[in-house]
Amino acid sequence: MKKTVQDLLVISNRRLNKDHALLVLKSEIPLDGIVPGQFANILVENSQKTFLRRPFSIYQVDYTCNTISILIKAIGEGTKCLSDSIAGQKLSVIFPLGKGFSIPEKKSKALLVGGGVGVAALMILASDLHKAGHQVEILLGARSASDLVELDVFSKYGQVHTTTEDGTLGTRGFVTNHPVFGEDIRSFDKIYTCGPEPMMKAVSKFATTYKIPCEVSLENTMACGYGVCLCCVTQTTDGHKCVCTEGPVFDLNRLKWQN
Amino acid sequence: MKKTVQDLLVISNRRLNKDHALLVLKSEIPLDGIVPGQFANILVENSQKTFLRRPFSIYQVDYTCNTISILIKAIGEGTKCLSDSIAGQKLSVIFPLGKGFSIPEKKSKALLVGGGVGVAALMILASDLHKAGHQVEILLGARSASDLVELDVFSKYGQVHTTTEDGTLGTRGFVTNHPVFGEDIRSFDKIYTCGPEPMMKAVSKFATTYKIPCEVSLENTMACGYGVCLCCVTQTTDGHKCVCTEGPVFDLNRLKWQN
Amino acid sequence: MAELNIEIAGLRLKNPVLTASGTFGYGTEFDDFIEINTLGGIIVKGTTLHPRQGNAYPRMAETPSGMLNAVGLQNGGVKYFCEHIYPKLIGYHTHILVNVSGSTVEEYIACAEQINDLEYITGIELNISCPNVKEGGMAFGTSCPAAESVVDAVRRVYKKHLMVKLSPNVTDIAEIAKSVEGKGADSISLINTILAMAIHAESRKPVLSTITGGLSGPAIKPIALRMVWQVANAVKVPVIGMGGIMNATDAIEFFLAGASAVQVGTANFIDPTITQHIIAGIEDYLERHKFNSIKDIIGCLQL
Amino acid sequence: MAELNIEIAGLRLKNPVLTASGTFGYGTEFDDFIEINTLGGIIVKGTTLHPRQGNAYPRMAETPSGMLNAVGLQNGGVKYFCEHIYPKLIGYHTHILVNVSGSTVEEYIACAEQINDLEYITGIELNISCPNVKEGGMAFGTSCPAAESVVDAVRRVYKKHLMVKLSPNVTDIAEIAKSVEGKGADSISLINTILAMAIHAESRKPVLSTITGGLSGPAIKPIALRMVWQVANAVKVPVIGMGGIMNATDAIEFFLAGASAVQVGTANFIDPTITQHIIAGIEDYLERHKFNSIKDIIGCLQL
Ligand SMILES: Cc1cc2nc3c(=O)[nH]c(=O)nc-3n(C[C@H](O)[C@H](O)[C@H](O)COP(=O)(O)OP(=O)(O)OC[C@H]3O[C@@H](n4cnc5c(N)ncnc54)[C@H](O)[C@@H]3O)c2cc1C
Ligand SMILES: Cc1cc2nc3c(=O)[nH]c(=O)nc-3n(C[C@H](O)[C@H](O)[C@H](O)COP(=O)(O)OP(=O)(O)OC[C@H]3O[C@@H](n4cnc5c(N)ncnc54)[C@H](O)[C@@H]3O)c2cc1C
Ligand SMILES: Cc1cc2nc3c(=O)[nH]c(=O)nc-3n(C[C@H](O)[C@H](O)[C@H](O)COP(=O)(O)O)c2cc1C
Ligand SMILES: Cc1cc2nc3c(=O)[nH]c(=O)nc-3n(C[C@H](O)[C@H](O)[C@H](O)COP(=O)(O)O)c2cc1C
Ligand code: FES
Ligand code: FES
Repeated sequence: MKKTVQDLLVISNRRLNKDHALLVLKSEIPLDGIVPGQFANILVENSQKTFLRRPFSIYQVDYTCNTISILIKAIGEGTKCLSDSIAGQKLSVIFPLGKGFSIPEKKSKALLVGGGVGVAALMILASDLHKAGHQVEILLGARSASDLVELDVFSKYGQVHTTTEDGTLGTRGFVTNHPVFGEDIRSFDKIYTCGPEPMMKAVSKFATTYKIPCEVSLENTMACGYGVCLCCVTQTTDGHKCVCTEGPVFDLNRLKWQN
Repeated sequence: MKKTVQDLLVISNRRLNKDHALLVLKSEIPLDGIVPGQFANILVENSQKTFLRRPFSIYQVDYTCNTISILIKAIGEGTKCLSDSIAGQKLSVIFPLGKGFSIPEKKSKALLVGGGVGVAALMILASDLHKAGHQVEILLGARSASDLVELDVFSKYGQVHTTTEDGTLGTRGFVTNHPVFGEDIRSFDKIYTCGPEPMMKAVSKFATTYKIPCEVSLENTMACGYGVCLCCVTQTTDGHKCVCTEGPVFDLNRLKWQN
Repeated sequence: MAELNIEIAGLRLKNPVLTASGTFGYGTEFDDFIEINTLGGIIVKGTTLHPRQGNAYPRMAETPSGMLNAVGLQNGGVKYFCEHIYPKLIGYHTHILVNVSGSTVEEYIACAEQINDLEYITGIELNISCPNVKEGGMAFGTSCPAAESVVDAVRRVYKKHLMVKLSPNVTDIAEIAKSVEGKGADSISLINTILAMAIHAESRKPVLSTITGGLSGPAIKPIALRMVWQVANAVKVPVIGMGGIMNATDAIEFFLAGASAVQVGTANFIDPTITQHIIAGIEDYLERHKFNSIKDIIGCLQL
Repeated sequence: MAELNIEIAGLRLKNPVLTASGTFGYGTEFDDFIEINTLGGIIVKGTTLHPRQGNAYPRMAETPSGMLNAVGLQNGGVKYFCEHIYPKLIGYHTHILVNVSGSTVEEYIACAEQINDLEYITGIELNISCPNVKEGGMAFGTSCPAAESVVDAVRRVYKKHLMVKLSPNVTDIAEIAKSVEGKGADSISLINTILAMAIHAESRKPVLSTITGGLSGPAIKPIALRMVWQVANAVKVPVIGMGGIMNATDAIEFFLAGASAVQVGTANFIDPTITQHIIAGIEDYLERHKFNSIKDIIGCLQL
């Protein structure tokens, strides 16, 4: 759909744990064709310490109710403020932005690897892949069990694996310590990943080694979110490209991550 | 009492009409000896457009509950934001600040003239004068009837007169059009006034003509509120003086308002 | 209906609201959000003779009421502009000016010459003030002789409207303004970003790959307003003001200070439709205050 | 416990947090709020040879993340200071420096001579950077020869710590810093306020009685940080940084950029106890990052 800037009504704000909140936002303009991995750029109006908008993945979309939802992890002033939003309030949102993940043409087995709040980029993807008949496995990693949210929702779309650094849930360690990255990794036709850069780089090593097509979603800092400030660039095989317009999702082969 | 900077708890916020709000704020530190006309300097934390604190008269004080109240008229970003405060919230407040009104030594008849939200400076004064056995008359002026608030509270301390520019309540016109400024004005031993400067200047002409001692409360723009920035000065017989420390209340004779 | 149109040394603008270089792409990026033709004009991205990759990421830092950027004039070069971008712009019915930068006088000249030939580009904004490239830009804008040399050279080859954009990183901006006026600038725009810096305390590293960058946004508005006022009082050519304009009130302040038109920059990032609100707000202001035309308030600060 | 004490060319500060001139009165105004002796030092109000009434009201304008002031050095003159203020300050156990301004070199000299005799005043902060008085101040700080002349003259008569406060309203602040270092400044403090302007759109008048004023507060922090970094890299004498410091993180940024101490200015208006939070926050930072002393982070920006 066309990019719009709109004051979206906060329908609900559900606090998932101490620092995660799930906002449901209603659009006046009919939503259509939001691609998994696209994002929204949200203005934080009630804080003296924020000036620019803050980008968030579109976590879910409900075309019937005409709502999108956003999963927020409060890490700084902007995210704290937004995660305190109350129903009835309005938020200025620019969306949908960026190029999202691609859905394979032919039936395939896909591995979705999410770290931290990077999981937010993967929910619509999991749902869309599942709907299109692909086989989906989802590996979610976090520091601790309490940081893993919405596992039950993910499990509707495929088998969910987890890792935690402190071993409180699933395999202890990083996502790449999970058995799925053993011999079995060859069984996947596609890897999608979103999370902290070191994690995505570790995942992409496997993708490269086993020649599995891989799409990664980057989280560069942004000023505009729609391609005019040129602040969010990443180095690609084709020079500097804007993460907000050419991404946030890139085919691994386009990134200069080899070394 | 000593000046303090404290996070005061908002106990209640009562909206008096479309743009007036009455906040009750609780102090941890025991309140004592707040002088009528003293003020508080309040931080507006939830707005991107305010940087400095905003000064407000201490409207009422309750030594039993250890609360002060503040009457706010929303005219700009800061006052709008503060008048939307909700019970349970905390506000950073520096108080009590400035030199207030003086209570006459011997029994006297006092006229309190308030314009607009300037009436806020007069409530404790009215109460203290009344308590000390002085005869009090209160003249409150505003643009329209709906801008006149808390008349019933004032009337506990003395006879209340009103003027409105549109004639919707009391005498039509400005405060100085009220009959109290006729021959009877000579019967007053003291005039106290707070409101827009043109109003106070008009009132002070009568005070000068009839040689009635008069105290006026100024509302200069302030940065600090406690005498260190030297931004809030007014020209006095003794040179530039800070309104926040030498005032806000000045004896009319000290001001250079004659011409 | 108050009149918003204004003439800037031969450029007839339908209203005095332009967009600032580097904050509006090539205009086409805004097609989803606004009708570009409602604007007084657009100044496209900084263009150089040769293609530039720009600086390494990170190029941006948020600061109190502002931001730093260190884009470093990433662009495809003037040839790429003429061949691939320009054709997309000729459909617009608004003034399009190209912001030109260079590391040497020769580069400025070569770039300007190529733009001379583009029918629908009605002017150049000569950027002698970019703080984000090592070799040049700002150096030309921080001394009178250097500013004179580049304006003089470009003036000789460029026949259409020559707007010169000044750097705020100087002791006396009015002197620089007089220098460039003397060498034939048709108008003067200011301010470019202010050289500044951000540090990440926890990692003890500069936030930007280039250590320093250019500050823009509301934080600099009071400085920009002062400079526009100083320059407008020093020169006769029209002045185009910018720096932190976020709404119509801000724009009005610049007109009162002496700007004949304004450019909106960083505000576009916060709200891509902001120019529309600003144009409407200016009209509303004029009507509320019973002015017939924007011309009635330019330089009319009451002292 | 990390060590906060630091020596600035002979001045032993218990911690690197000072208060900026014109934002802390004479210190006594803070007695209700904090224990003054917890501070590294205080720089008292701008003092001139003759008494000054300062500029007319209004002298202040709020701006995005900052404020303008045009106080214009209102003070009772150095004689009044020596006779009436100084006696109240001798009870404090912290460094007290007097900020000295003048319209002529002779005035600076005469003022400095009188302060020389005050036992408990450990230094002068020479203000060659006040933008708010017509006759002087800033003019001395915006050219190398002028800065040299006043520092040289004062250095000859003033025997204790001579801190020189630079103006940010210059093209190249490092050059000015080198000039004053060459003439014997013991330390260099920066930045003073940036010349700026505010306009009230509705009334079409300047907000300040003086039209222009000095911008301070968080808005200028990125500019101040850049200048401190440039100056610290250019001179050998200690640098005292200021400009928009609102919390410990801001202060740490200045230390990393090369400041040996910081001054807190406008933040005092927002919170009169802010210096206490900043001191505690610096200590906390050092401990969290396992540094033994504040000295371990000065100039330690990792490039
Ligand atoms: C395309 C995209 C999608 C995103 N999706 C989500 C999402 O669905 N849910 C979610 O909670 N967050 C998401 N993020 C991250 C989110 O935008 C940031 O957490 C947010 O901007 C931080 O703002 P803040 O004001 O809370 O923190 P700040 O106070 O601005 O920063 C706090 C700390 O985090 C660092 N930081 C902030 N942003 C970034 C960044 N982008 N990269 C690296 N370091 C950073 C800062 O340097 C600082 O140290 C996404 C980011 C992008 C670019
Ligand atoms: C000692 C003192 C006591 C006060 N007591 C009260 C009180 O009890 N209740 C109350 O509602 N208000 C009181 N005020 C006024 C109140 O402080 C201002 O209304 C408030 O600061 C405006 O803030 P804002 O952000 O809403 O408006 P802004 O957005 O800052 O300003 C809105 C408009 O009002 C003008 N303005 C703002 N402050 C002043 C001022 N002080 N003088 C002249 N023009 C001004 C601005 O120039 C602007 O045009 C008092 C002021 C002082 C100095
Ligand atoms: C991300 C970014 C890129 C910019 N690029 C250019 C440029 O290429 N050429 C130029 O002359 N100015 C450039 N500028 C400066 C703006 O055009 C403008 O002068 C400045 O940002 C001040 O205005 P503002 O505060 O409204 O943004 C850039 C500014 C930003 C924020
Ligand atoms: C109201 C006010 C008065 C000031 N007076 C002086 C002064 O007398 N002498 C001086 O050198 N600096 C003076 N300054 C400048 C400050 O000392 C400081 O350099 C500047 O405000 C930047 O720091 P800040 O952003 O922390 O306030 C004054 C600043 C303000 C806001
Ligand atoms: S965030 Fe502005 S171009 Fe990507
Ligand atoms: S407001 Fe700062 S001295 Fe009065």
